This record gives sequence, C-alpha cells and structure tokens, in this order.
Amino acid sequence: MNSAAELSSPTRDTQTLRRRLIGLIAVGEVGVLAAMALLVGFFWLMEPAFLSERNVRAILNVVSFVGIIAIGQTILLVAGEFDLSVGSVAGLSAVVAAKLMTAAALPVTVGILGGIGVGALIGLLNGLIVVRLGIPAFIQTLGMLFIGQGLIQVVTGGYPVYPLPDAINDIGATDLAFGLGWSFAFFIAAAILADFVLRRTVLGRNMYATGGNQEVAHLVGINTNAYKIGAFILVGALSAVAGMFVMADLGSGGTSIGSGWELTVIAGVVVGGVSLFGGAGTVAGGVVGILMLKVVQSGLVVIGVNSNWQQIAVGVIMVMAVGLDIVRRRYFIAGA
Amino acid sequence: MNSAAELSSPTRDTQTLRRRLIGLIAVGEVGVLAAMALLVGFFWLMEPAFLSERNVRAILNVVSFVGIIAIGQTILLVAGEFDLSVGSVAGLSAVVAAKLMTAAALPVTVGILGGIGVGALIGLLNGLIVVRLGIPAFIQTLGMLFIGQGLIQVVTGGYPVYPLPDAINDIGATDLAFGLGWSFAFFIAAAILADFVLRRTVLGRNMYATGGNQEVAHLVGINTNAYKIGAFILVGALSAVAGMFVMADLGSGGTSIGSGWELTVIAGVVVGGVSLFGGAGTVAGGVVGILMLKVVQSGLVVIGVNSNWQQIAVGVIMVMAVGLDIVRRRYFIAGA
Amino acid sequence: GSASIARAADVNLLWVQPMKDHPVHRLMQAGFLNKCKELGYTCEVVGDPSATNWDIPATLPLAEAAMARTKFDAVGVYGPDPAIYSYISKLAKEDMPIVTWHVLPPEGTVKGLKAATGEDIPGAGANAAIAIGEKLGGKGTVALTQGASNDTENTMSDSFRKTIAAKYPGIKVLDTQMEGFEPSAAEAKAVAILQGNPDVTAAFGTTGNSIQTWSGASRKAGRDVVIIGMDYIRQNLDLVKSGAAYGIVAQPLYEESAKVAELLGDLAQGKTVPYSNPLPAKVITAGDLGPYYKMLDGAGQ
Amino acid sequence: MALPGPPASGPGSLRGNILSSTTPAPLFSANAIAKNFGGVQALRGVDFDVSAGEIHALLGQNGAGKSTLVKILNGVHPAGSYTGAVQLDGRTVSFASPADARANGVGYVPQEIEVLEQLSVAENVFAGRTGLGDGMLVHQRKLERRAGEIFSDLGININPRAYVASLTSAQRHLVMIARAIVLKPRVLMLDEPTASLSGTEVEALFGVLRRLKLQGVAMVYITHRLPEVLAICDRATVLRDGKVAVRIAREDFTPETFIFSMSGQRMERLFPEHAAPIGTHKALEVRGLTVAGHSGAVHGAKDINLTVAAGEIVGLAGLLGSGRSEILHGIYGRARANGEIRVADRMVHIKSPGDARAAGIALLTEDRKRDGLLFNLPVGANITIGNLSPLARHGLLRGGLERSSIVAAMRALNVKASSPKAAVTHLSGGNQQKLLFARVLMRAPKVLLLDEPTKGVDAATRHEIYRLIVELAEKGVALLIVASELEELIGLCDRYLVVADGRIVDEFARGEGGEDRVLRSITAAQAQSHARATQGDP
Ligand SMILES: Nc1ncnc2c1ncn2[C@@H]1O[C@H](COP(=O)(O)OP(=O)(O)OP(=O)(O)O)[C@@H](O)[C@H]1O
Ligand SMILES: Nc1ncnc2c1ncn2[C@@H]1O[C@H](COP(=O)(O)OP(=O)(O)OP(=O)(O)O)[C@@H](O)[C@H]1O
Ligand SMILES: [Mg+2]
Ligand SMILES: [Mg+2]
Repeated sequence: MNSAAELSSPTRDTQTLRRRLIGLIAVGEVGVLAAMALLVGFFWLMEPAFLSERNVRAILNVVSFVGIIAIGQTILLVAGEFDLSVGSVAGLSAVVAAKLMTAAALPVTVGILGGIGVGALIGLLNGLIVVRLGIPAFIQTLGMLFIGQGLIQVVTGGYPVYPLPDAINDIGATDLAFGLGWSFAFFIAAAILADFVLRRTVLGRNMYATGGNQEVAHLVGINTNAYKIGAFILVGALSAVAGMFVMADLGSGGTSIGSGWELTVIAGVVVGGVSLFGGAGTVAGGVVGILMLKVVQSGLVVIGVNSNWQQIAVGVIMVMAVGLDIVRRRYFIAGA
Repeated sequence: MNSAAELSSPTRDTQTLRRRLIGLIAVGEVGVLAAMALLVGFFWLMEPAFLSERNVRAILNVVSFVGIIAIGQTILLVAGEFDLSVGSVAGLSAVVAAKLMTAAALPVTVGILGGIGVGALIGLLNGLIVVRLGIPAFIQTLGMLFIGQGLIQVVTGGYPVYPLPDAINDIGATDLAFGLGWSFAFFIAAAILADFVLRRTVLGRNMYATGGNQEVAHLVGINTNAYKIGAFILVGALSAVAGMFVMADLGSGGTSIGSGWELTVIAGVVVGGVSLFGGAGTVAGGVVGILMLKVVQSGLVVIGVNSNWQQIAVGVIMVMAVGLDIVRRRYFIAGA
Repeated sequence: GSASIARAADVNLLWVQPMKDHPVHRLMQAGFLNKCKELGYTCEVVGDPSATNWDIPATLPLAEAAMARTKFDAVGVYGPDPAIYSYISKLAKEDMPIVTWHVLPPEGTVKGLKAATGEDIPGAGANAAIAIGEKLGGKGTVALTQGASNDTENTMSDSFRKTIAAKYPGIKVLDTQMEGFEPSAAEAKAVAILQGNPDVTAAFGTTGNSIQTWSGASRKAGRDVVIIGMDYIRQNLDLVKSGAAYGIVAQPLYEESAKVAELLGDLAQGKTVPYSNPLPAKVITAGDLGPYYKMLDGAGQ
Repeated sequence: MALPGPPASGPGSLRGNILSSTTPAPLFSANAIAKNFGGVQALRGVDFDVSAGEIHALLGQNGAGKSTLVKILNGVHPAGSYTGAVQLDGRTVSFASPADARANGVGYVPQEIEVLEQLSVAENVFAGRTGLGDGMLVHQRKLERRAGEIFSDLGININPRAYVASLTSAQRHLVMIARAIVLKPRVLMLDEPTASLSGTEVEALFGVLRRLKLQGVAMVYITHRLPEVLAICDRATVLRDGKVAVRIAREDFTPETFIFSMSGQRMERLFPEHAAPIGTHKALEVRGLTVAGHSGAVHGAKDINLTVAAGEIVGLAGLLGSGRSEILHGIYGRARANGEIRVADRMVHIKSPGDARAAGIALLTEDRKRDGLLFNLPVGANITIGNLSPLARHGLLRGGLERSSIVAAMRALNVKASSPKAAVTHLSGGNQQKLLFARVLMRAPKVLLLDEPTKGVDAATRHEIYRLIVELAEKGVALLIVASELEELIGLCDRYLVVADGRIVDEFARGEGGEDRVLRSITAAQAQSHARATQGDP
C-alpha cells in the first residue's frame, strides 16, 4: 500500500503505462505464460537444440493428446467437478474402437463413432451418478477409472489390438503442416472454440456460476445439474478422442493407453490457474499449463539433466510456477 | 415425510425402540460398516475360507500399512487439506532408513529415526508451503510425489536396498499375538488414539473448525496455520512409519514401496465418510473405509472372480458403498 | 542419420524405455550402461520416469528431445508392445539403426528394425513349466500371476499353460491373476489366492517381484508352495538358497541389455549384425546359484 | 411510545401516495401450505396472497416460518416437498426449482447473502439470465452499463466491474436486490432486504420499490424493522409458529399491534434504561489506527482515534462501505492495521484474532454465513468453539460440563433449536444470530465489538439483546457497536461516532444527533475529502 502511494506521483503518461502493464499482468494466463517463457528461454540458452524443429514438433504432438482432455477437464473443473477416469476412458474407447474395426470388421468411421460413444456414455454415467445420487466425483470417477481398466482387459483379453486398418494408421501419420497432424489440428480448434464458449457465451457464464457456488447458481435459475452432466459428457467424449488419436499415432490399440493420465491432466490445468474448487480458470490457462509441464519434461532431457534428478526438477518447477502465479496475484492485482 | 407421520402412532415402547435404532443408524460409521458386513457375509457364503484365520490375518496385516497412513490422511482431510505424496514419502523414508542402516552402517534405531525424520520433514515442508505460500495442496503434494520418487532413485540408484540388518527383519517377522505383528499393533494403537483425539479433545474440535471454515476458525482465535502444518507433519511421519513397516515385512528396501498409494488411501478414507472438502469424518470411519477396500480386493480373489472383472467389481463396490451411506443419511437422518 | 560411420570412441547410443524406473528396467539399464563403459561408447537412457505406468506417448517426446540435442548413431527401443513399432519404423526411415530387446519379433514384421535380442520367451515359460511339473511329480495345482497384462508376460504365461497341459495333464493351472507392482498389495493378493484355493501346491509368477510375493505369501498362509519366479536379483537368489522358493527363471536381463550395446555399437560402426540374437533362459535352482552370486558381486550389486 | 416512529422527512411522508386498499384479485397466492422438516413443522396450513401493485408485509418472530414460506413460493423448496397449493394468476403452479419461478416472473431476494464471489458485480446481477436479446453471446460492456443504471436507480455507487469478493456485505445485499430487479418480475419477494442497510440506502430502495409498485409488481416484504412496514407496506400478515396469527390492514398498522400479534406480549419500551454510571478507566483506547482495505477494493480506515470506557456503549454510524466494519477488524487483528491499541491502559500488540482474544476482546461479525457459522458442527459446538479451554482438563473435553454450559447459553439467549446437536443450517436466520451472540459472550470479554448485532433479529428478541448489552455494560464491559439502524445507536449508545470514507468525522452524545445531523456531517466530510483529492494533497 505504502509503496503504491509513493509511486503515484509521476506524470500522467508513466501512470497510464504503468496501469496498462499492470492490466496485462493481471490477465489470468500471464502467470503461467511467464513461467513458461522463462523456462523456454532457459532451456534454449542451455541448449539451442531445445527449439529445434524436431523437438518443438515432438512436444506439440504429445501435448495435443493430453491437451484435448485438458480442455474438457478445465470446463468440468470450472463447473465445480473433476474426473479421474479420463485416462482409462481414453484407453477403453481406443480399444473398443480398435476391436470394432478389426474383430467386428466394421468400417473405420463406425469404429471411431463407437469409441466416442463409449466415452460420452461413460461421461453421462459419471455425471448422472455424481449429480443425481450425490456420490462425490472423486469416488465415482476413481471407481470408473478401475472399471475402465478392467473393461480394457475384458475387451482385449490383455493383448494389444494390432495391426489396425491402414485408414487408422494414415490418420496417425498424416502431416498437415510443419510435421503436425490431425491430433494437433483438432486440439487447437477445440481449444479455441472452448475458450471462446467459456469466455463469451451465456453457456460459459453459467458454467462459472455453477462451479463458483452451486447453491447461488440454482437460486438464480441455472439448471446446474444439466451443466455438470454436460461437462462430464464432454470430458468423456474428448478423452475418447484423445485415446483414439494416440492409437492412430502408435498404430496399435494398446492396453495401456492413458494409464496414469488422471493426475497429469489435472496437474497441468491447475498449474494453468484453473481452480480445483470450481468457478475459476480459462481453457487458455489450462492448455498452457499442460504445455508447460511437457516443456519442462522435454527441456530437462535436452539439457542433459541426470535422469534421476529429472522428476525432482519437474516437481519443483511445477510448484514454483504456481508460486509465481500467486505472487503475481498478490502484488499486481490486489495491490493495483 | 408422510410415512414417518403415519408410523408415529404406535405405543411408546416401539417408538423408543425405533428411535434407538435410528439413533444407531445415524452414527457416522454405520454406513460403511454395514457395507462391509454385507460384503464379508457374501464372500464367506461363497467361500468359507475367506474367514479363515490366515486370510483374515493377511488382510489385517496388509491393511495396517495403508491404514497407518489413512489415520494421518483422515486428520489432514478434517483440517481441510490433503496429501498426495504419502506413497512416495513412505518409499523414500524406507530406503533412507535402509541406507542409513546398511551403507552408512548406523544402528537400526538411528535408521528408523532417520526415516521418520525424513517423513516429518517432508510433511513440514508441505505444510509450510501450502499454508504460508498459499500453493494449493494438490500441486504441492503432487510435486512432492514426483520429488520423492526422484529421490528414491537418487538414494538407491534404482536398486532395492538388500539385505537389511537382522534387527529389521525381526521387526517384520515378530508375531505378537494371533499372527499379527508390530505394524498391526501400531496401527490399532494409533487409530484408537487418533480417533479419541479427534472426538474428545480441544485439539480435535479445533481441527474440525479449521477444516469447516478456516476464516471462522481464525476469527475465534484458533491458530489454523499451526493446525494444518501439524496435520501435514503427522501425515508425513505416519507415512514414513508405514513405509518402514513394509520394508521390515519384505526384508528389503524396495524402490516401489508405496507406489500408487496416494489414491488408494484417499479413496479408502473417503469411502469411510471423510469429506474431501474438510471438516467432516472420523478416524474410525476412515479406517473402516480402507479396511473395506482391502476386504473387497481380497474377497474377489478368494472367491475366484476372473482377474479382468476384479477391478471392475472393486470400482462398482466402492461407488455402491458410498451410495449406501448417502441413502442412509437421506432416509434415516434427515427423515428421523 | 547414421550415413556417417562412427569410430568406437565417439559412438553415441540412445536407449528408449517407458516405465523407466521399474526396478527390472533399472537392472537392464545397468547392463547396457556398464557394457557401454566397457566398450568406450557414450550412452544415454531416456523414458517416462515411472515405476508403474507404461506410457509410450509420454516417452517418445523425451527420446525426440534427446535426439534434437545429440546426433546419436544408433538407438535401442524397448520392444514388448507393438505400440512402439510405428516409432521404430519412423526412426528407421531416418536411416537410424534400431535394435530392440526382450522380445524377438520375427524378421520383417517391424519395418526397418535391424536386430533384436532377448530371451526366448516361450522357451522360458516352457522351462518353468517343466521345472514345476517335475518337482510336483505331475500332480497338483499351480497358481499363475503376472505383474500386469503385457506382451512378454502374456506370452510367457500362455506357453507355461500350454506346456503343462501338454506334458502334465495331472496338473491344474488356475486363472491368471494380476499382482501389480506394489509389493505389500501383491502379497495380500497371493495370500488370498492360497486361501481361495486350498489345493495350490505351486506358484509361477512372470514378474520380477513374484518370488518375494509368493514366498511372503506362503509364509503368511503357512503353506508349502513350490515357487518359481523371474530375475536373479540378490534377494531372489537368497530366497532360493534358503529354500523359501524353488527356482528362478534366469531371464538374461543383464546379458540381453549388454548385447544391445554391442549390437548398436556394431551397427554404428557400419558392421552388419545378425537380426535375431536369442539368449537362453533356463530355470536355476538351489544348486546353480554360485555363478549368479558372482555375477552380482562383479556388477557391484 | 418508546418505539421510534418513522423519521419526519423519511419515507413515511409519502404515505398518502399509497392507493387505498380495495383488495383487487390476488396475483399470487398460497393456500393451506404446510411444510415439515423431518419432524419440525415449520408451516401448518398458511394462506397468503399478494395482489398486483401491493406490498405485502410478512412478519413474525424468528423461526415463525417466513423464509420457509417464500422459499416455497420461489421453488427453493420444490413442489412435492410441501403440501398445499400455489396459484399465479388463478392458475395452479408447481415450481420444481427457482428456475421455474423465474420463468414465471417470480423474483426473490434471499435472506442470507448468496452471491458468486469469483465473478464481477455485473456478472452477478445478470447471473442466470440467458442472453440479453443477443442470443448466446455475452456483451460484457452492455451488462456493465445496465448494472450501472440499476445501481444509480438504487442511489448507490458500486462499480459493476468490481469483483464481488471485494464488496462489503451490505453491498452484496444490494447486488442481490439488483439481480432480482433486472428480471422485471411480476412478483418480487424480499426476505429482510434491509437488514444490513442504513437509512439512506433504505430510502433509495423504497424509491425503487414504489416505482415497481406503480408498475403493478406484487411484492412480499419480510422485515423485523417495523417502521419500514409503516412506511411502505399496504397490508401485513403475521405468522406465529407456522400459522397465520393475524392479517392487518394498513389502517390498523401500529408497532404495538405488530409486536403483540407476533409475540402475544406487550412491550413497554424497546430500549432499556442504561442506569449505572459509566466507568472512568479507559477499557479500550485506539490511537492513530490505520487499517488496510482487504483485497485492495475496500478503502480501509485511516487515523482512527477512539476510546471506550469500561461500562460504556459506543456506536459507529455511517453509510454503507464507510469503513465501520474495517475499524472493528483492525482492532480485532483480522485486517492488517497500524497504530496503538490499549486495553485497560495496557498497550497490546494485536497481530491476529488470537491476540485480540487473549487481550479480552471479542468480535461478533456481520456476515454470519461467511464469517460466523461452522456448518460442519452442530449448534452446541458452534457455541463453544473458541471457548473450549475452560471446558477441558488437560486438553480433554469434559462432555457434561460442555453440555450444561451450552444449554445455559442457549437458554440465556433464547436460541430456538430442537437440540444442541441440531445442524445449524436448520436454524432460522434470527436464531443463528443469537447463537453467534452466545458464542462471543461465552468468554466473558472485557471489550466487545459488535457488527450489526441485531441483524435479522425479531423485535422481541432485539429487546432481549438490548437488555443484554446494557447488562454487559453495567458489568463493566466496554462495547463498540456498528449498527445500520440509526435508531438503534440513538436509543442504545452513550455516545456514537460518525464514520465516513474510513475516518471518524463527528461525534454525538446520547440523545443528540438524528438522521439529519448525521447525514449532514457525512456529506460535509465527503465534500472535504473530495476537495482534498482534487487539490492533490494527500
Ligand atoms: N432446512 C431446514 N431443516 C430443518 N428445519 C428447518 C429448515 N429450515 C427452517 N427450519 C425450521 O423451520 C422453522 C421456520 O424457519 P424460517 O427460516 O422459515 O423462519 P423465519 O420466520 O424466516 O425466521 P427468521 O426471522 O429468524 O429468519 C424454524 O423452526 C427452523 O428451525
Ligand atoms: N480480511 C477480510 N476478509 C474477508 N472479508 C473482509 C475482510 N475485511 C473486511 N471484510 C469485509 O469487508 C466489509 C467491511 O467493509 P467496510 O468496513 O467498508 O463496511 P461498513 O462500513 O461496515 O459498511 P457495510 O454496511 O457495507 O458493511 C465487511 O463486510 C467484511 O465482511
Ligand atoms: Mg428467515
Ligand atoms: Mg459492515
């Protein structure tokens, strides 16, 4: 407070500049963007190959898989719930789609629709049980994580579905531009659309209200149940899409697609400023957050950190990125 | 509502009986206990060997490891936070203790104290960072999960620490009574103590207040920060203890001790009625919850369910147990 | 690319392995790195740092990151999942010599793959079956556990099952159960199997932990069980020596990994190597432990 | 008459404008409504109706069932959870949720503060509105402009872009009122909308309500401030124990009839005599206290000097957002503050509420939902929390002792709850307030800071609370009270200070002052601070 008062004497120009700067810093995604920029700069200085085409492409490709799920997870978190079953839904949808295309010998499009259908159905189930029966999302979606893993084994008998029809392998191998494929294109399109919907539409506003305080949202006439169920379905469907892109990329309906993603995805979006407690965060933030995690993992390898220390560094950097964001809020927004 | 009104005409005696019964059903732990009783009965009918001395002993033994952590996690959840790093802290403390006893050739007691020290220190660190810097517990403790896993590799170079001094193996092999060893004794003693503290002491009451509404607790003069940090330290130390008991049981400081426990422990205590959002639940409930999960896992194997379906069954039963509890609350407590 | 031919002193090799921190994988990495040191190569290991999650998509960008930085002369890619084949072919297209290990995919099935080494997996399963069959005298019930469902373990248990069925019709093999990778939970599961099946007299586990899992379980359940599991780590040798377990499938983990270094080094220096390099995997029992202890002592473990 | 009448220049002077009540056909009505909360019969067959262009007061003691009735009429308690029928325009309606009620033009301002803290004021005002004729897109600017217009109608200055998290509780209440008004409802139900507003804001609200009345909106108005009923309502229905006790036509309105019909008792005087002499030693002395505004948006308080003698009752008057609460928070260690604080002539360093309590200071907060109640603990534990050390031996709670002290505290403050184990959510608003009062009294504080102590408390209990306050003063407790109803400060305090823009600008002794003089000193102070600001002299 005091320092702000002392600073407030200079001329008008610097004042407006200052206000603009603070306005910029106050934008939600700036914290994690700044952290990422710092890291990219650091890695690049240490080893210019970090920004080589090959590496950037690899990072963008892998981020598109979890990133697609992160979009849904962000929206669900904004609506005040979360989903731990995303990884197992991704895996299940992939193997179901793969089985439909191979064992059932159905056309590839039917297989894909079947996979998405499985994801959306599981999302619907999660949503209904959480919203209508009042089972906490943690339990319901953790239960679904187990159920999904079990179903993967049941569907496949434990063996990866391989080989897949060429049409699927082609989807994985298509190079649209700059070595990036369909998964990246889908990811970007979905992210932009979802960000817009959350920011600028009534739907988005109601989503924030639902997650911010369900009681109030209900009171002002929002059908909070429908919003939550909708968000669960979206997460399920997007997980399915991500799972199938991984399958196309690898050319195999592996039984371990998606394993361990549940915490990665949530960690990424929370690093990107999405609140675990609902009602706050943006898709842009969530996506940047998960990108940052992947950048860190890749960068540590590029600069040659001993592999035992890499995970330690990931943990530390993750916490520090969120810390930076908190500092930003404390000093630039509150104090402004 | 209506049915309650209709039923309220009979004589005094049946009324009091009814009220007593409802009072019993209203006790928090009854929901999960009932679910567990049902399951035990079912498994026993299907395969009497489920209740054989040895199987019961094995379940109790294995539940004592995660159960020790569940005690701490329950208290931390009551105080409004949670810890995802428990498994990696358990593993790290175990290998540190093992290294101290072997590579550093220190006395066993020093090794054990060192292990507990590591756990408590990590807990302190988690607590300080969450409470003082305001980093969400999810991020801080997930970061710590990674850091701990990395440190396990650094400390051990990836190889299990083996062999261990005889004194440690003896701790693991001691049969105190009925084939149960030190870990079970510690678990039971700690559970009873912790349950008592939460229920009957000023400390416990203040813990509930802290988790219920931190602002209110602060305003009535409770040092909420101290309570939270204390709970984090407790979880860390108990995780260390659990890790070292596993090590003693296996006779080896394995690098995968504790892996995957983070979700198991939280799932167990939440099934036992402890709230993820703070301020509600009991140690008895949390402990019974995790016991129930272990009973299910063991029972499904004993009755010979196909392994692909086991995980599905675990998921379904977990959700149903919580559902049962919700039904109980809705009809017997609200309607009483 | 590897169009240029390297000299031994500046051979750069990369090792790509998901689930990098699994103890058995760590053992393989040691075999590889030690051999590299011996041969004077520069070698690096990358992979998703997990001990429990098999995540290929998370591993590939790490390999790419390493390759963006360093020009490797040849790359070893861990093979027990067809999901990694497309990546092998992709690297091969860039003229990178690729070797895989632990599985022996028939030549031509993985486009561009230069060589493979590893134990004969069906053979290992069959050997274990014979060892148990003989020990049981052709009668009894065997429990079968895997760490998880993956190609290597699936193949091994299938061959175990087939061999028993063919050679020992008097022996029953229970349905496969998954023990997972966390030791205390695995042991609890094994006890449950013993309780649910009072007739079990032997157990075979296809994962590195299973000797510990089953010997712990048989002690807790108070049952005599003929136990065979994988991997000659010191604790497993001790358990066999003490009689707590019967035998070990001596998966040549260390050897196959060292072999990878040799093969990759040769390829990097423009030599040709045979495509298939199978290694024996016999079952060792209390009488055969000596050389293995020596090997561990030599490796400083 | 001890009850203050409406102020001469206040809304009462407009009484003549009210259309004479030749009861037109009711627009919205409830017939034989009964509602049971697991054994507690909250409503037992209530008939109630309101006509277009009518403001119908709904009165009753705490726990009488007022909120329950309007929650039923608004769909918060959905159709099926009660018996009886609700009719709109003569057609039977059954609202399954507030969304249904809104769709039918029924607006509602709840009793407790229900806002979306993470969203801006404008977003809160328009929360739940699907579009503004622009399809699904949100036009932030437009929303902000419309919200700004409504606030200027309400005569208040709230920045539509501010985050609700930074608003004071009175401002939050106004946001809720605006949220109901933008709906352009045909029926508007207001559950104690003025409980935390002071005179000026109440008048502005009345201006808006009168306009709505002329537009034919039917309004249900719940309040415990009886002068407001005289000022603005056309008809009154009094509930007692879940039944209609009496319906009163405007002609028969007097505070005495209200009180008698609510409680069945006559009240001699509202404010008790404060007879005992005020002590001479300064129980609380504050010098040069500056309080940082929380989260940047609230101004805070500057250079506060005040003393409260033992046994003295001092009030803080001011408009909304003037910084009265902040002063209390500064003293109590809740907000960051600089300055000297002495308790009983001893310098104390207060960094946290814990320090304040150790120094013998207690605080009753303003927003009971956010800062007061612990919803995870039952009624009894809510009373004893923070006061446990005397009820424990070596940290061990002594169950019997705790129970008996809870029962005693509940009885002393007449807290109406089924048992000490009841959930606090099940208590009516006024009873929740009394519960919190019981909590702060438990520690026998030397200095008691009360922020809106009678918020939502019915007239009879208010009288009890006043008596209690005076009793405390007579026992030597020093009291510093923030109250938005000036009558309360005038009737209760030995002295009261006027706060404007975070500064103390005037002081009145008992019996002095009055609405006009206070307003005048506030306006003068604001003009002065405005002048200071434009001169650029800090
Ligand atoms: N959700 C609930 N569960 C149980 N009892 C309830 C619930 N809500 C209200 N009650 C009970 O119903 C009765 C009427 O409560 P209500 O809130 O309608 O009173 P009120 O007239 O609005 O009082 P106040 O003036 O204090 O706001 C009270 O006895 C209260 O305890
Ligand atoms: N540290 C804090 N944390 C949360 N809320 C706070 C904090 N400090 C103050 N507040 C809120 O800010 C408000 C205090 O503002 P202020 O003192 O300006 O209001 P006031 O003069 O009492 O007027 P009003 O009638 O609007 O309450 C209170 O309502 C309180 O809830
Ligand atoms: Mg009310
Ligand atoms: Mg206030």
